[in-house]
Parts: sequence; structure tokens; C-alpha cells
Amino acid sequence: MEDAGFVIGSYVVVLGGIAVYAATMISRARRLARRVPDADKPWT
Amino acid sequence: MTSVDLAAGTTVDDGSRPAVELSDVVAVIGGFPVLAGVDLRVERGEIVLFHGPNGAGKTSLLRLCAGLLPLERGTGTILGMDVVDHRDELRRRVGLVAHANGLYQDLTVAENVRFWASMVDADASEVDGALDRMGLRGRLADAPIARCSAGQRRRTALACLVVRRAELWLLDEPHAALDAAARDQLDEIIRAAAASGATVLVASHELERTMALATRHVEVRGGQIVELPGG
Amino acid sequence: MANAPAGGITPTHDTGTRVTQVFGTLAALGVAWLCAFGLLFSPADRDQRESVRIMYVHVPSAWVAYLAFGVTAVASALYLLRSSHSLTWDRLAGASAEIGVLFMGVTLVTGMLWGRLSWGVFWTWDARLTLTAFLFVTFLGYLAVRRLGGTQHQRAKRSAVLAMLGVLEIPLVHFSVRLWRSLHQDATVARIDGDPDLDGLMLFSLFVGLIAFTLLYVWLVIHRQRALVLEDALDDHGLDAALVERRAEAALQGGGR
Amino acid sequence: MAERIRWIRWQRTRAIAAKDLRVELRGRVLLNQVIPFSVLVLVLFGFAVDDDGIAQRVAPGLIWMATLFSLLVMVQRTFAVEAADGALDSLRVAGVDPTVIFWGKAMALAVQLAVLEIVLFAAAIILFAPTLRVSGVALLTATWIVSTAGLALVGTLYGGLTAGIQGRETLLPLLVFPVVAPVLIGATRAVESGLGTTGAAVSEGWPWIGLLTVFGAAFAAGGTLAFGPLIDD
Repeated sequence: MEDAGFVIGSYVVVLGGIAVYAATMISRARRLARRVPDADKPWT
Repeated sequence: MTSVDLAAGTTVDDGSRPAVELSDVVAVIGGFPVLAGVDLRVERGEIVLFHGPNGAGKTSLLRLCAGLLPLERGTGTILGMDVVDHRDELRRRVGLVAHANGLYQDLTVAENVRFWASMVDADASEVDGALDRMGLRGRLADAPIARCSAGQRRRTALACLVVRRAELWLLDEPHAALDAAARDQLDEIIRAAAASGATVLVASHELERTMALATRHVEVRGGQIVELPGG
Repeated sequence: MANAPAGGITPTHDTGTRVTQVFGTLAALGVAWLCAFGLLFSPADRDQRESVRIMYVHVPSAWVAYLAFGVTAVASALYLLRSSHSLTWDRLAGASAEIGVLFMGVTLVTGMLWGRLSWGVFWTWDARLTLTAFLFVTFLGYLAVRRLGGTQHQRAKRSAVLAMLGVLEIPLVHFSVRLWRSLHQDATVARIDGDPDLDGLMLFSLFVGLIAFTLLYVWLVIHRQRALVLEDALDDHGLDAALVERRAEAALQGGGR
Repeated sequence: MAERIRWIRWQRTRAIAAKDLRVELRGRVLLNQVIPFSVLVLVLFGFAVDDDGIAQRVAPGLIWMATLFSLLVMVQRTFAVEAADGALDSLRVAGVDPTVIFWGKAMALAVQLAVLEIVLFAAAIILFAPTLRVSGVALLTATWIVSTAGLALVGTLYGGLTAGIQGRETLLPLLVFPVVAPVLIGATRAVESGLGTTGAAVSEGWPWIGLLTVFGAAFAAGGTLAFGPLIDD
């Protein structure tokens, strides 16, 4: 495929960026969740 | 939330309520509870001395009464007005003089007082009256704040309070950096203010000096009031 | 800060619930389909050849970025206007803005990659790209202001007002850039997304992309919003713990004189 | 009753503006520091551009870039005067209505900005010798007035938000620069039309004046509503 570098690159940028953000954000949320009692979580 | 009373007199407080009434007040700065459950009641015309170690919360208590520190928990009224609901209204009738005197360095003493007078539409006679009362007439009045002594700056700040007709005076370390004569003069000013119906809260380290001045002493520790028996 | 929660029992739940699992899996499926189609099955465009494949990630990213900032603006308005001033709206605004900045960032990057292939230049002062860059920087400022100190309600009010100002600026920037671009009679530059003639399947895939990214956005914003709830709850717990310490301090100092 | 209150508010707005200008006259920071700084920025642009032909063409842009940098310095100065001795607290403790503070300070900033822009314009004429023509004077004056108003309003609004906050030196540009982009675009194009750089006709400038006016009006309204919540805790 022509210009593969740029095309694949754009997919990597988009999905990679979202994946990295999601991973860090959710792991931080999990760490927080361990320190807050369930009573304070309106969604439980 | 600008109250309608800009020109007319206030409509909210009937004067019978105590000057300060705080119950279980908590205030936070940067996550740290500077005030951790303050209960305090001060009647009008009192001169109350707050003393206690550094970081006990004296300054924060004064800033809360001045409506500059948001209430995290608890309730409070100043001059009969709720600290949260009528904050703008109560601010108009409270005066705070702290290390930062709230003055403009480049302006002269008289210009500073005249500026604050224009914020409450006090007329020239009130300005002159305030300057007289603080002994800031003649050459003194035309000196820029930057070149004034600590005593003159303190008295200028108090003159601004007088011209703003503040009913609750909040003085943070008012005697700091003053020589003996200036201190006596300051005590006279505070006594005169209380005599004329104002309520004065003083936060200070200078125990012996202010002991005689105050009608009541309150010790502040760990962000709370620790009442001294008898006072 | 002691990490054993004040509640004593170790909580079981994190920010995930059935709802997030549903959105998460649907989003994952949609993105998988998008990649498969975008990279493999979809035909190359007649004149743009392979570079049109970038469109399948660029357009949905841009759509979600604008959606996210829209949600932030609406949530901020609701926080200000509703008398309840509930912090939920503020946290939704904050979570949505953070995710909006992320998607706006990748939109700009893919836009440049696509521009490089289509016109050989990374950046063109195309009115839409310029507005995108403007929103990106504006909301970076918004996120910076959210981190300033103060009580939760101070943060909420300040951020909401800033978001409203952000909304006020969009038409101003939009018109000034459009007026400015109209002065330049450069070659009729193909519009950024190129408007290649999309046949049925390509259009369908782009549509799947939009749906998948929107689901992804919802999934992210739910988790992020709940994380903000936890952060605020921890602040309150922190405050209770700090209050206990602070009050003990009073007793301690008592021994002095 | 209503006009009486409006009159009183106007008196206080004027008092704040007069105070700011008097503090400036005494301290002379604008004259001794900000204006030299802005002219220096222009000179540095001259070094950077190096080619006289290009310099002449981009002179309008350089004037407004130098103005924007100076705007940041002036905004921080006008609020530093308040915060230095706790005066902003005192203004708030005195229960002065935030809208009055906003308009008072914005007016004072506008006056100082206008003076700075004239000096910068003269410096640019000397340094870059752009084409000058009488027919453009009306347009140039309109640009001068409308852009100054817009910049002063935005500067005061975001200056109030960042006053007294650590890291305001970096937060203020991040907030202000994107917002004043339309003014930079509009004012530069309008001045180009006024001067006739690159053969631009005077008539091409007037749509930009329209845009700048809308910008000013938007931030007059936006600022009046937003200033209170932004500076108040």
C-alpha cells in the first residue's frame, strides 16, 4: 500500500493515543476507587 | 448578587443581632483546614483579642469574618447577615487591616483615603474627619504611602476604615512594627472606634500591650477557639 | 494519607459498571470494524489513492472533539443556571473537556498527516483546521484553570464561566479566520476531508466510525467523571482526616504555657 | 432610584479608572518601562525580518504583535498594583461591585494601551517606512479605537482571573493569546488596508472594523457577566 507509513501512522496515533489515555485514566481511577468506601460511589 | 442598597441604607440587618456569630465553622486553604470547627459569639461594641501561636488560624478567622475566605462547613453571621448569602452586603460594613494594608503605594495618604471614600460616596468632610482622627493632616497627608512609616500606613488604613463607616474592624497584628508612641495612639483609635459603636477584633502576639485594651481574650489554637476562663 | 479507606472494609467496586461494560464492548467492536475496513477492505480513492483511509479516523475524532466541547459547554451552563449548582455537571464538564482535548489533539495530528499526503504540506491555514487548533489551545487553558486551588464550588464556577467565554469566542474566531482566508485566492485547495466520492460501503464505514467513536467517548467520559467523583470524595475524606489532625494540634499546643 | 444607582456606579467606575491612571502617572511604569519594551520588540522584529521589502509589508503585523506582548505586561502590572498591598482584597472587602471594578480598570488600561499604540505606530513608520496615505487615516483611527477597546476588555477580564495566582505569568498568555487572535488578524488587515501595503484598498479594511466592533461588544457583555465570578471566591 502506498504511503503506508502515514496511513498506518495516523491509525496508530489515534487508537494508540486513546488507548494510552484510557489505560492511565482507568488505572488511576482504580487506585482511587480502592481508597474510597462504596457508600461514596453513587454508581454502586 | 449586587444588593439593591447601593445608595440607600441597608435593609437586611436590624442591629440587634450580635456582631459575629459562628458555629462549627470550617475553612480550607489548599486542602488544609485553617479553621477546624470555630464557635464564636461577639457582641457589638466589644474589643476582642485573639492570641495564639503562629499558624493557629487567627488571620484566617479575620479573613473569614471579612468574607474573603469561603466557608467549607458550618454556618455564620456577621453583623446579622449570613456569611454566604449576604456576603457582598456584609463586606460593605466590614473593614480588614492586615500586614498588607490595602493601600496604593504610589498615591499619597490623602489620595488613598479619598479613593476609598469615593467607593462608598463619603464626602470630603468625612475624609477630613477621618484624617483628623488619625492625626494625618498637613504635610503628612500629601506624603506618598511608599515613603510613610509603618505607623502612618497603619493609621492611613484605619482612616480608610473610618471613611468607609466600617462597623466591624478586623485588625491583624495592628501593633506590628510600631514604636511605643504609635502604639499608644493606635490604642486610642481602637478605643474610640469601640466607643462609637464599632466592634473590633484584634489578632495579635503582643499579649501585655493588648491585654488591657481588650474587653475579652480568646485563645486560638489548631484552627479552633479555646475559651480562657474569665478572660 | 493512610491508604486504608475511611470505611474500613476494602471497597469492591471501581468505576466500572454494567453500563460501562456495554459501551466499552460496543465501542471496541465498532473500532475493530473501522480499522479492518478502513485499512483493508475499503477501496482506494480515485485521485487521493490510499491517503483517504486516514479519513476513517480523522473525521470521527474531529466529530467527538466537537461533541466533547459541546457537552462541556452545556454542562457548564447547567451548573451555572440550575439553582442546585450540582457538582455533577461540573465534573461532567471537566471530564468531557479532558477527553475533548485528547481527541482534538489526535484530530490535528491526523489532519496534518492527511494534509502532507494530499498537498505535500503539514499545515494549511484552512479555516476549519485553524478553528480546531484554536479550540485545542483554549481548552488547554480551561484544563489549566481547573487545576487552580479553591473549594470545589469555586473551581466549578470559575471553570463554567471560562467554558462559556470559550463558546463566546468560537463564532468570533470562526468569522475572522473565514474572512481572512477569503482574501487568499490560493489554488482551490481540496477541502480537508477531500470529499472524495464515497460509495455506499465507504460511507457506511465512516458512519460506523462515527458511532464507534461516540460510544468510545461515552465510555471514557463515564469513567473519567466517576474518577472525578472519587477525587472529590477523597478531598472530603482528606479534609475529615486533616480536621482530626488539626483538632489534635489544638490539644497538643495546650500543654505549652 | 435606578438612575441614581447608575450614576453612583458610574462615579465609582470613574474613580477606579482615575486611581489607576494616577498610579500610572506617579509610577510612570508605562512611560519608563512598557513603551520602551514595546519599541524594543519592534526593533527586534526588524533584526529578525532583515529584508526591508518584507519588513515594510509585515509592519502592520509587527505593530500588533508588539502591542499584544505589551498588553500582557500592562495587565499584570495593573493587577499587581492591586494585589501588591492586598488592595484587590480591600476592593472586594469594601463590597465594590465587580462590574464597577471591571469597567474602571478596563477604561484605564484602554487609555494606556491607546498611548502605547500611537508610539508603536510612529516607531513602525520610522523603522519600516511603510507606504502612508491620507485616505487611510479614518480607517486607521477606527482600527485604533476598536482594537484598543477589545484588547483592554479581554486583558482586564483574564487579568482578573489570574491575579494573585502563582504561575499567572504563564497562564495569562495561554488564556489571552487565543482569544485575541481575531483582533490580531482584523487589526493587522485593517492597518494594511489603511496604509495601502501590498496595494490593499481602503475599502477592504472596513469589514474588519465591523468584526472588531462585534469582538469588542461581545467582550463588553461577556466581561460584565464573567468578571465577578472569575475574580470572586
